[in-house]
Amino acid sequence: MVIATTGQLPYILVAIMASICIYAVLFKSNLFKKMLAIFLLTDAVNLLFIIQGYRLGNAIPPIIPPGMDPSEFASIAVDPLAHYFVVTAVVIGLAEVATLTALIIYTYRHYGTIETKKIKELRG
Amino acid sequence: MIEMIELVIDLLLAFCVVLTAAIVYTKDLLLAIVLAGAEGVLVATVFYLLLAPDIALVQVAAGVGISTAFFIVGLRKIGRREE
Amino acid sequence: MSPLLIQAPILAMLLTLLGSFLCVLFGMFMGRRAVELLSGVLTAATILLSSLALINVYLLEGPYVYYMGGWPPPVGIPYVIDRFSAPLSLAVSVIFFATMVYSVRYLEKDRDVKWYYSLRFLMQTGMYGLLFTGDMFHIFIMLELMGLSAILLVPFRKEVKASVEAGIKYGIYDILAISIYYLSTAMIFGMFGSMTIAEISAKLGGYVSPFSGGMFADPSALPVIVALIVWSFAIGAAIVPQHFWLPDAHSMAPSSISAILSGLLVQVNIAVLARILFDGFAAGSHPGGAVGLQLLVILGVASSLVGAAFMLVQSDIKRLIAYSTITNLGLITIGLGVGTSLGVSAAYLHIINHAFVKASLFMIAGVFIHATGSREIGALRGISKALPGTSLLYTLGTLAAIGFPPLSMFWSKLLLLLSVLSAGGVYPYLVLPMVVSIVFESIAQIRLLAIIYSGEKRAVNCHPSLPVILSIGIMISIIVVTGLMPNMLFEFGRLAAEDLLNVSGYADLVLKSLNYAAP
Amino acid sequence: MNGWRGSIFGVLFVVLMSSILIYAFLGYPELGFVRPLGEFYLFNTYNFENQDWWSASPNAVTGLLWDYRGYDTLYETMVFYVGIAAVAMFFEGHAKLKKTGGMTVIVRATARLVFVFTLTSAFAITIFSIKTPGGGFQGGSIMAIAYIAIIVALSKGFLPEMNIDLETAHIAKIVGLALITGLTIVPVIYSLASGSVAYAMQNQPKAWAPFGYPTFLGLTSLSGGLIIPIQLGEMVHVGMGFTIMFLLLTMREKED
Repeated sequence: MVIATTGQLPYILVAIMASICIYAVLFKSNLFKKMLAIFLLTDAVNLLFIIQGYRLGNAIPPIIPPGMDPSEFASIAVDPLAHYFVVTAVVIGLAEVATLTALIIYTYRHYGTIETKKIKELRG
Repeated sequence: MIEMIELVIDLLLAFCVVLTAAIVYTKDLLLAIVLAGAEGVLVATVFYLLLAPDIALVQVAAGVGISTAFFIVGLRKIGRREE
Repeated sequence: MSPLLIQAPILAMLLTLLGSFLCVLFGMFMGRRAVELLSGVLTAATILLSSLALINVYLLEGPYVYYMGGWPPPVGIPYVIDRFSAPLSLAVSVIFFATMVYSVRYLEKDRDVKWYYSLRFLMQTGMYGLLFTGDMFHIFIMLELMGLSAILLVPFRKEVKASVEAGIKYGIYDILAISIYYLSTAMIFGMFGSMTIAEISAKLGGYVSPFSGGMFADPSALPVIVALIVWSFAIGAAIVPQHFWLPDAHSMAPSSISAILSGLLVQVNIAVLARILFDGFAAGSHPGGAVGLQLLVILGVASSLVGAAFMLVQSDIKRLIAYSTITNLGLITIGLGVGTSLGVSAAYLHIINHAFVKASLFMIAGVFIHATGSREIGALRGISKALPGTSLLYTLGTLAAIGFPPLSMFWSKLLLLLSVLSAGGVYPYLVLPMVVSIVFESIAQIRLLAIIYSGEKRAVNCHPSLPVILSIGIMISIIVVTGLMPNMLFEFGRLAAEDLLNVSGYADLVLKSLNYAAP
Repeated sequence: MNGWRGSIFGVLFVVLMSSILIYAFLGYPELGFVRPLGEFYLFNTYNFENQDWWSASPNAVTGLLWDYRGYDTLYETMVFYVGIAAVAMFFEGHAKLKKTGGMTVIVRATARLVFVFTLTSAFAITIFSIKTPGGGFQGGSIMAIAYIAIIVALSKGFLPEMNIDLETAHIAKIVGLALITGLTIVPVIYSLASGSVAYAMQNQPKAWAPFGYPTFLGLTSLSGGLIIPIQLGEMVHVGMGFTIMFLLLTMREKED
């Protein structure tokens, strides 16, 4: 039986956050709430990426200071790959939000409500 | 041995979890949006503390500023309360 | 190798990319005819380029890897053009061209078509990317590109209440699926330290990469990751517990889009899942990946039965065809889940055959709906006397769909049944639910045919124009011709399964085919 | 589901789901472990001795964005384009912007000043993204904030005075995209024309693929090949995209 160490506490917190968001998307009935939850789910995963790319000690951001030796830089800077994934995902999250907002506004125009319980034109 | 930064990050993340639960629980959508904005700021702080200035910039500009504006513009066209 | 042959698939992708925003520019200044001309020319060019790639892979040089930006795999993004992806990409090009010709007349009454063509192009780009890519994170971006454009195309007729509802339903669940996939990529990054699919399987076999090292976490967590990935693609491909969005979205979209959604989008999801499971998680040999295959078999059986059962009670022609998609997807996932070479090749053939059949059925359903002004099956009574040519095409398509002997889907269904029978363990018992679902599907489809051929001649609003008939005719003739050449089909399936199942060969191709001096 | 039953179900679901995820995370390394691939990028991104593998960008994230994984970012931009298309498709087709008069000279001058200032900082963030945190997306967001601030603080009618209109915004956005896509295609065309090996989105010359955008001599610390022009294209695209979205979303409101 493995027991989590304090160094793994960030993973655990992020896992709880992601689970709450997945619950909200699946079982909340308000479309706007679902959209917010999807947005926060992306945030949670972003945190997961950044946590995995962090380095303890006197670390520096992944921008090489003038005059520093590359091998020294590689041994003290944090992981740029994780940062790259997050930059991309934030932009994509915005595109998702734009799409869903447009659709939700139109749903409200047609049905006068955004509760999935009350929108029952189609049987699914 | 826990370093100071770990403790701070754990605290911030725990606060994020609480905020997420509150966003899911509350019935007032405007409050949910404000809380989501606050959570965005917290996330940006974590990014900054974890030495990711690029992403902190993106998060503040897009994840907090523009997305919150988007949510509010959207909310003005639909009902504010969840049933 | 000539540069044109190397660049062909990438050039096709970049052409569709160019088309996506040039469409909007043309639409703003030159009107819709210019947009249609541009999309027609560009989609035709993609057919040429995809055929070049197919010829190159099959006859000239064999599978190869394209290094985006010139970077070898774990550093950059590899595009793997092999015998699994190249035929599928040609199918994508052909179906997009046919639906393009079809939409010129089909959308004549809609006001603004520039965003329609633009988003269609992006969907095509996303499909090429998903089929070729060898990088987990690139799959996330491409899923998002394909998914968001599809979500927007479903409610293209935004004045229709139900289509917006279908769009938001599809939107929420598809984006949830993609977000779950994103979560799993973060976990893969933590475990393997690299996003290249080939490196994942190589590292599970003990390989230590010069760039990204070995593994960084205990592989006992692998089943969780695999389950998350299967879950996300099961939503995207409408496997049963998450199938509820598909009938709504596919029936409420414009028929030219339904054809693409039902014929290509879900199948591309399945193809990517197969690529990840077999080449990434080494599902054939590693216990962690095998969990994914068992999940696929269980979900596939449920899917085929539920889809077929719901087909019997539909009164809307497009919903009936949409449920038939769920049934066939169940059959495909069973074939993949069995995991033998025969099973995978059968599933692969079924993906391609089903793409053409389902796309043509939806296109003809669109003609019927325009002609009768109603989606109800009852309104189709007597249509065969009014539109004899279209009805004949529909009959051919339906016969192919239920697996009537000389037509293409007969061969793949036969292979699927054979593969289940020849696999060991409990798999032979799966024949029973498969046969039940095939019989149910046939009953529902034949009932529809009987309605079309019964009754007196009825009045119709409009007759289909020449381009519409031509585009449907292309698709139906492909179905008939491929059905008459089963040996060629089997050969395609066998080679595709060979490339997919040869995990070490795939890893070698991706990781070792570029000669470079180590850094 | 409502009331206490819903809450209990929710808590159960969250506990179950998070325990599955936490089980997966138990085998993960503790906080503070950098994986070798990340160190590879750090070591090579601005390493003069190893120019086959460099991106010539001191900021490793920028190097990843438009060189090592540039093809990813290209499609990330297209996903953003779909987001704009969503709003444009649903809310387009309404009256053009009208100029509003009646603002005093001081208000106009101040607005212009603030606007120019914000725009300059957006450009700075974009262009110097090679050396400092920032990039096309960040610059674009700030550029959009400049326009959105005008919409919110003054009125939409003020935008034509800044020579920006929906149509102009669309065209500018497409020009930005065309710049990015064009720079992606150039190596492919070069390869077709010359017969040598070159890959889409290639930036720096390599031993196995000799094509490379010229790096400017003497400005080595600023040179990232095609990174700066691409970042500018992305900035225009993103900034105009956000402006279009907000214009369309707020324009409709008064007609309802």
